[in-house]
Amino acid sequence: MNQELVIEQKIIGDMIVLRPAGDIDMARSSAIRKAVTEVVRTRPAKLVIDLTAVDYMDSSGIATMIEALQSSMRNKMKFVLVGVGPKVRSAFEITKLVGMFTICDTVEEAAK
Amino acid sequence: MNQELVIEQKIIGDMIVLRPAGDIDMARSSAIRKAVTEVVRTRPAKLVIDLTAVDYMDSSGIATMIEALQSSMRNKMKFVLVGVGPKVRSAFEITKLVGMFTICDTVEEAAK
Amino acid sequence: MVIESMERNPEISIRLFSDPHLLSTIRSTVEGLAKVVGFSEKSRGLLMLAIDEALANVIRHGYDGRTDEMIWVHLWRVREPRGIRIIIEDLGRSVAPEKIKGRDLSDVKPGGLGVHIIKETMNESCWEQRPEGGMRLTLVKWLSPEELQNVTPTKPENTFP
Amino acid sequence: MVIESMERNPEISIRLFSDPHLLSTIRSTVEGLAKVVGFSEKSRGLLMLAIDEALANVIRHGYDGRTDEMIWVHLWRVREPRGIRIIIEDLGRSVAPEKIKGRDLSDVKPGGLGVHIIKETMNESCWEQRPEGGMRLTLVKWLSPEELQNVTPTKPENTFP
Ligand SMILES: Nc1ncnc2c1ncn2[C@@H]1O[C@H](COP(=O)(O)OP(=O)(O)O)[C@@H](O)[C@H]1O
Ligand SMILES: Nc1ncnc2c1ncn2[C@@H]1O[C@H](COP(=O)(O)OP(=O)(O)O)[C@@H](O)[C@H]1O
Repeated sequence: MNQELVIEQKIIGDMIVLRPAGDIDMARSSAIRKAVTEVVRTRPAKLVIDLTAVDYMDSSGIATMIEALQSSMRNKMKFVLVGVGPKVRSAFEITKLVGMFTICDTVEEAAK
Repeated sequence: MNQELVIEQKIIGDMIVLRPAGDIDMARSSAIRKAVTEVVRTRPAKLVIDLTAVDYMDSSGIATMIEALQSSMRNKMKFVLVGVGPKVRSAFEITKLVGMFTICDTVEEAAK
Repeated sequence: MVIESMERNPEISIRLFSDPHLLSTIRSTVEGLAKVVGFSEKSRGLLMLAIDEALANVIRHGYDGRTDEMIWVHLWRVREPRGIRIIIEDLGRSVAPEKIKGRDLSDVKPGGLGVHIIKETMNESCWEQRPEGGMRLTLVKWLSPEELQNVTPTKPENTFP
Repeated sequence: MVIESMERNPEISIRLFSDPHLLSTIRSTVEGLAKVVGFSEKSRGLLMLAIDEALANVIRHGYDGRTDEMIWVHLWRVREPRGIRIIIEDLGRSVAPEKIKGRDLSDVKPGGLGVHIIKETMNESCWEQRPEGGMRLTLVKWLSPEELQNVTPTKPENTFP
């Protein structure tokens, strides 16, 4: 009955890009959490989450990003956020977490 | 207590451009109606309403545009709409009125 | 069980004052729920227009423009066919439903467009006189076949191989 | 008279089911009203976040994730100082207000951010135990001096010479 989060996955060399589209909130963060877990299992060198199509993220989304960062570190993978719009950025800022993450403007930049 | 419609007015030669910013609905269409009446009183050769900053318009807004068109015709003025976005356009379309109006993409085009 | 009771109780019920300045807020609410259901941007714009016209009519005709009266808006996601149901209730002037009709559009003049917009936008629009006084308007809109196709499958994990 | 009574009765009252899928709709409602009041896009984003976190906490902690319980959200435009007031009420678990606190952010871990976001965003945030059971959260946010400056003057005709 509800439009769920659509998550595209792209493999570029040894990097995997996840591109969720829609708001990431309590009802939808489990979808991205599940996707991250699957990707980490395959141990790419780099995990990129492209948030270009995410207009809104709440603390459950931020928690998922922290989990993704931490499990990337445990698995010696690089973790990069891309396409962080103003609303999502201010959610990271208000939780004083913006400095924790590597943030790039584009996927191309993240690939470097 | 409410953010009212802001209407900018610009005089370009013998043309007057009104540029409302915000939603035009029951609470706010009287502001644009008043502005149109003032402009028609000065009888410019052309009245342009630039809707670029109008994201939404209801039937009271459309009624105002019809009034503006009709009083322009009575006063032998040209009347042009500019910057009609998708939401506003579909309001004109559903009332089968889109063909009534001269619609240009930009103010420059309307000036021709 | 839960689903059945949700079909009966509105999932979201709103009570608002008949103040035109509040209509933009209710439009946003309907837009928000329509997005969850899967309506396209274009359909959401038309839905906003329909609810706006319906509420404006309650204020204008039901309450003669008074801004301190009450309006109730009830919202449901609908499962089969997938869509949205909206009920608007007031305690204003009660008129015979057959008197509420859109005018002939070939006669170009300001006003008299609201009912036309509502009927054109919605799959169902039905005015009733409430026994308690005032009017009840029931509005239903379904996803178009195209919108249905673009809706995510029920199991989102399927999208992730 | 009208103004006084509007200060007491919520201008918009919403009753919703405790379904996480409905939270985006309530965010839209609050965004809509905040726009009418004159909040900037950035402030509106933070207000959406605050109301979202508050409602998510009611569902998660008050109702243990049950989706068929009731939540009430009451909204007011506030005149002096200009801003918005939101009251959220539930009938879920009632906890001592002093137990509701944000965690130390220097310890980076998932979770425990909601209360911090709410307190940081709002000028007032006050949790109470309701005598009828459940919790009441009162939230107030005022326009910043900058937002106040950008608000249209009370008489819009002044902008039109
Ligand atoms: N909620 C209502 N209560 C009473 N009468 C209504 C209501 N809605 C519509 N009407 C009647 O239907 C007519 C057509 O409405 P509408 O198409 O919106 O045009 P307008 O409001 O510009 O007259 C109105 O003039 C009014 O007589
Ligand atoms: N509405 C509520 N009812 C009961 N307890 C609450 C409520 N809101 C918050 N709390 C308590 O405050 C704590 C902090 O909440 P929060 O900062 O949102 O983090 P999280 O929800 O991730 O634990 C919660 O763990 C809970 O114990």
